[in-house]
Amino acid sequence: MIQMHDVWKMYPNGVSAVNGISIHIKQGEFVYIVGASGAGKSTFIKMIYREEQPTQGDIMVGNWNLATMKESQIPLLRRSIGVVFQDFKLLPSMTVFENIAFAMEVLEAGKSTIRRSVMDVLDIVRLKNKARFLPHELSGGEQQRVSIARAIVNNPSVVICDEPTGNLDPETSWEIMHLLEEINDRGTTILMATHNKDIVNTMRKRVIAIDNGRISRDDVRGGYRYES
Amino acid sequence: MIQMHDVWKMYPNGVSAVNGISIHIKQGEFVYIVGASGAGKSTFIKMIYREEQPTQGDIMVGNWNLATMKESQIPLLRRSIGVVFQDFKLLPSMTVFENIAFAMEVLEAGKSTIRRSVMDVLDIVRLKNKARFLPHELSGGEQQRVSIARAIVNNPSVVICDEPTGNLDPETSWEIMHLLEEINDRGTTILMATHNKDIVNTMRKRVIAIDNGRISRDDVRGGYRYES
Amino acid sequence: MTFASVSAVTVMLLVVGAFLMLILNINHFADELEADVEIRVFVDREAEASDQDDLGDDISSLTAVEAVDYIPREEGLDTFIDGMGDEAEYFENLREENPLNDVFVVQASEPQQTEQVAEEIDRMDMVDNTEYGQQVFEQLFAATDFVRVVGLILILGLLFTAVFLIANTIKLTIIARKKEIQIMKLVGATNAFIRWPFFIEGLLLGVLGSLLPIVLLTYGYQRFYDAVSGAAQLEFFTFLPPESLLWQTALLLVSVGAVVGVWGSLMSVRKFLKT
Amino acid sequence: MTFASVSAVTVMLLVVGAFLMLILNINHFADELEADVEIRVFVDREAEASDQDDLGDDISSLTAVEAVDYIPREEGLDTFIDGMGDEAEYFENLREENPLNDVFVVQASEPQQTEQVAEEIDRMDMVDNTEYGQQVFEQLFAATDFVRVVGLILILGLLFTAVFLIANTIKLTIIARKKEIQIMKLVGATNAFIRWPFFIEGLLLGVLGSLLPIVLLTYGYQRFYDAVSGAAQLEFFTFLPPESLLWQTALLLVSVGAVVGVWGSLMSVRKFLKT
Ligand SMILES: Nc1ncnc2c1ncn2[C@@H]1O[C@H](COP(=O)(O)OP(=O)(O)OP(=O)(O)O)[C@@H](O)[C@H]1O
Ligand SMILES: Nc1ncnc2c1ncn2[C@@H]1O[C@H](COP(=O)(O)OP(=O)(O)OP(=O)(O)O)[C@@H](O)[C@H]1O
Ligand SMILES: [Mg+2]
Ligand SMILES: [Mg+2]
Repeated sequence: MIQMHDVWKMYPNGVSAVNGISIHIKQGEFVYIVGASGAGKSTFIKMIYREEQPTQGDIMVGNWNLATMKESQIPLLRRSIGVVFQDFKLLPSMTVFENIAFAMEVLEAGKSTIRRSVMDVLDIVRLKNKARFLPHELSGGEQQRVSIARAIVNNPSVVICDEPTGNLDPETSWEIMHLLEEINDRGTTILMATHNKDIVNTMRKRVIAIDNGRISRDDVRGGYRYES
Repeated sequence: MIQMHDVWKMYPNGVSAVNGISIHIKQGEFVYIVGASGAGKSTFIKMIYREEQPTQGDIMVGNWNLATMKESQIPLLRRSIGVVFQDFKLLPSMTVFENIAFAMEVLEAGKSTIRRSVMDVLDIVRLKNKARFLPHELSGGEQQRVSIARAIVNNPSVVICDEPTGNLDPETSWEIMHLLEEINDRGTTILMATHNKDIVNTMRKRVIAIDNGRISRDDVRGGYRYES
Repeated sequence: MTFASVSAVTVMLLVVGAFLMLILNINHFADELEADVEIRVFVDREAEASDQDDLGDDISSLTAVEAVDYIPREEGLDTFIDGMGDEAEYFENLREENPLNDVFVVQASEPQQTEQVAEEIDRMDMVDNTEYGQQVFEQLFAATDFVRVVGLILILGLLFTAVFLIANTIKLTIIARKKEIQIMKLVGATNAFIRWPFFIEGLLLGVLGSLLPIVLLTYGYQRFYDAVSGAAQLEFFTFLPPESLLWQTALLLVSVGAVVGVWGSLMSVRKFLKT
Repeated sequence: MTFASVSAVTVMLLVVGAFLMLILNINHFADELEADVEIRVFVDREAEASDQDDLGDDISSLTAVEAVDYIPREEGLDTFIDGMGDEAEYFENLREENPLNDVFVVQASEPQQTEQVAEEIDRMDMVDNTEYGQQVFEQLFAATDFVRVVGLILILGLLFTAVFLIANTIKLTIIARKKEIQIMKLVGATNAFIRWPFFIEGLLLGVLGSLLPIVLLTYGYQRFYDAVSGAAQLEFFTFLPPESLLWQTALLLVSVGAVVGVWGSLMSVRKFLKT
């Protein structure tokens, strides 16, 4: 499903964020990405949906070779991936409902389908009563949940979460985790960068630890530990 | 130091975020604010440095009565409080160094004092080597650490942190916590909204739990639990 | 934001429109002045009636000649003596031996051809000499041509300015949306999907922005025209009638508004679509 | 962003400057045309030499009179006969009994006072009648006054437009900074502290934006003026000499730029300082 071969990423300012990562994540896997602040987790994730391009190395996502794919196909790639961004990335001028609906309109879904699906996911993240709010009228955790709802509304084959519980209380975090597990059970690949030790240690899954842009550990049922 | 008397806050869109909070926090205390996502923690905090004004009730911070103070004195109030914002609030066009220095320039500090102090706090949050980076060139956790550095650089008499470890790995989080404890030991009042169970349960301090805009619990050496 | 763009378009098109009307009217004045230019051909006093007929035919047959009028010398003298006013009586004795020539008054099809026509006629038989105010009218032509050229340059300059300013304004409003566009792209929107609303917005912006100028200019010019044609004192000038002028201006403003709006909008969004 | 603002200011001031020069020149032409207006006072043929002297004194003593010239009827006849050209000989016999009057040529201090002066003189003794081209010149005054008023309105309108557009542009650039200003306030910056850099920026923006227009207009007008004064064909018009005109324009543009820049900058920042 997702394969990387000796991938390097150096930002224009000279920071080497990813230093030779090779990895193979199969369809239906659930993978935690752990690592210290600034280790390169977000950079690793951004390369999968092509927000960033590697300086070197090959990345395959599904049938796409990200290095050779046409510019015009990038939207198709992105539609097959649901992303929860670390900084949420909600459209400030759209309501909660519209923000989520937008991700479906892009697929040219019908109006009534959109309405139904959006209300369903809002119910799951317990924000149905805030559907008509604008992002700036929400608390940090609420914004994060909107971002989660948007990521899963299209039933993508991969869901990538960059610290999806950073602004959530433990209870809500667990609800989100159970939701992700459920989605994963239906065959969706899940990649999740996180600092949440409790979660990683309790809900045992494959753990990839990144340290200084390198994979320092890759355990099938690992705990939260990224120091090598 | 900080006193609230029957404080209510209703946002213009009709959401009642704080519903009658009365509280007294003495100089030098260390207080955790816990509560579910959307409980009203950030709103509570924002009223202290007057980003939001209560719809009803009185707030005293130091010698200021926030309801009657003159508009022109707000900057003075804010300079005596260091705030780590939940969404960081870094100035996008300024480097890390400039962002922190700005908070000192406002106090009309001398150039060399500024330089020294800024490099000192950057050292503490371990970002000395990123002093000349722009915020968008930083990882989420790094941005959060800049925000923390800015909050403490002026040695304010109160430090307010809105989930300062949300984007940090456990190790870094503990470093920050020890730093806050150290500052607290020197007599600085610390208010910290957090979802981090581990920290609250390990580093025992006064815990104020907010549920639905009301104080549901106020324990001198409490644990992380906000359900009443 | 949108208000800012629309109002910028409005103000700019107002200036363009007002200026266009001014230029068209200046042009119109110039035309009128030029139309008055005529050549007076003084016929040789020795010419017989048949010679005069021949000459008249010759002149009429010139392609560059629009109209020919004949003034017999008796008529010329009448006009001359009448023009003397109170002193007319002193000139009555001129009738005994009329000192004037018969005159053909010739008008060229194009005012600019006046000089050339006059020279051709001068070379004909039985022509004593020709007169057409060489000095004054040469300068007048130069002046009106000058006004035309300056007017054209100014209007082009203003249009360019309008396009630039509008594009600038739109660009600024879109810079504010840079982040939004990036987010849309990250969520899987195609360029076309993102561009479409901007296209519509640009079009609306341009057309909306041109409405007020059209209404104001139409109303203003109509009132101005009515006022001016009522006041006898301005007979010296005549202004273009509102009907055709206003249609032209309105059409131009709507088109310019729409083109500039769409163009500015798409140009500015283009930059952010490359990611 | 800053480039966008500066270029908007530049383009706008260029238009204002060019237009200002045009209007000043039109005004100048109008002045010149008007200056030519003179009154011809025909003295009664019965008047004695002393009567004529008295009349001349009376006319000169009118406050609204600038210059008086005396043309004896003999001189007038000479001029008339000379003007007849080839036909002059036929008029020679007029010398026996000169049909003309002695004439005072009077120039009013203000062209607009011409009519009134003529009426006053008309009422004096020994005046046969006065002539000053009532028809044509009344219309001419109306026309030049009209041009002046239109010019004034246009230049005020353009200045207003410039102010509006520049303020608009600055506002847009500042909307983009709304968040930054809010953050600064949250960190404890006073309004004055935040405003200061915007003040400087607005000033710089305005002054920088006026430089290019000044250079272009100075160079352009100088070249234009040289070209035009070289070409004999435009003697009919004279243009304003570059020196004073350019100083005026440059000063106006710098001031407008600075005022508008600072004003726009502060106005737009003001909105975000209220929190
Ligand atoms: N600017 C605003 N306008 C309207 N409603 C708001 C605004 N800010 C917050 N709210 C609402 O007020 C309630 C409390 O928000 P607050 O940000 O205080 O929660 P919180 O406890 O900080 O949550 P979190 O842990 O998710 O950050 C929420 O229901 C939120 O939707
Ligand atoms: N756009 C960018 N330009 C330059 N450097 C960047 C950029 N984004 C990230 N970096 C740098 O790359 C390194 C890795 O960043 P990344 O965001 O991948 O870290 P992370 O593991 O996600 O950290 P966190 O847990 O704090 O979010 C950091 O040192 C950061 O400063
Ligand atoms: Mg990250
Ligand atoms: Mg909060």
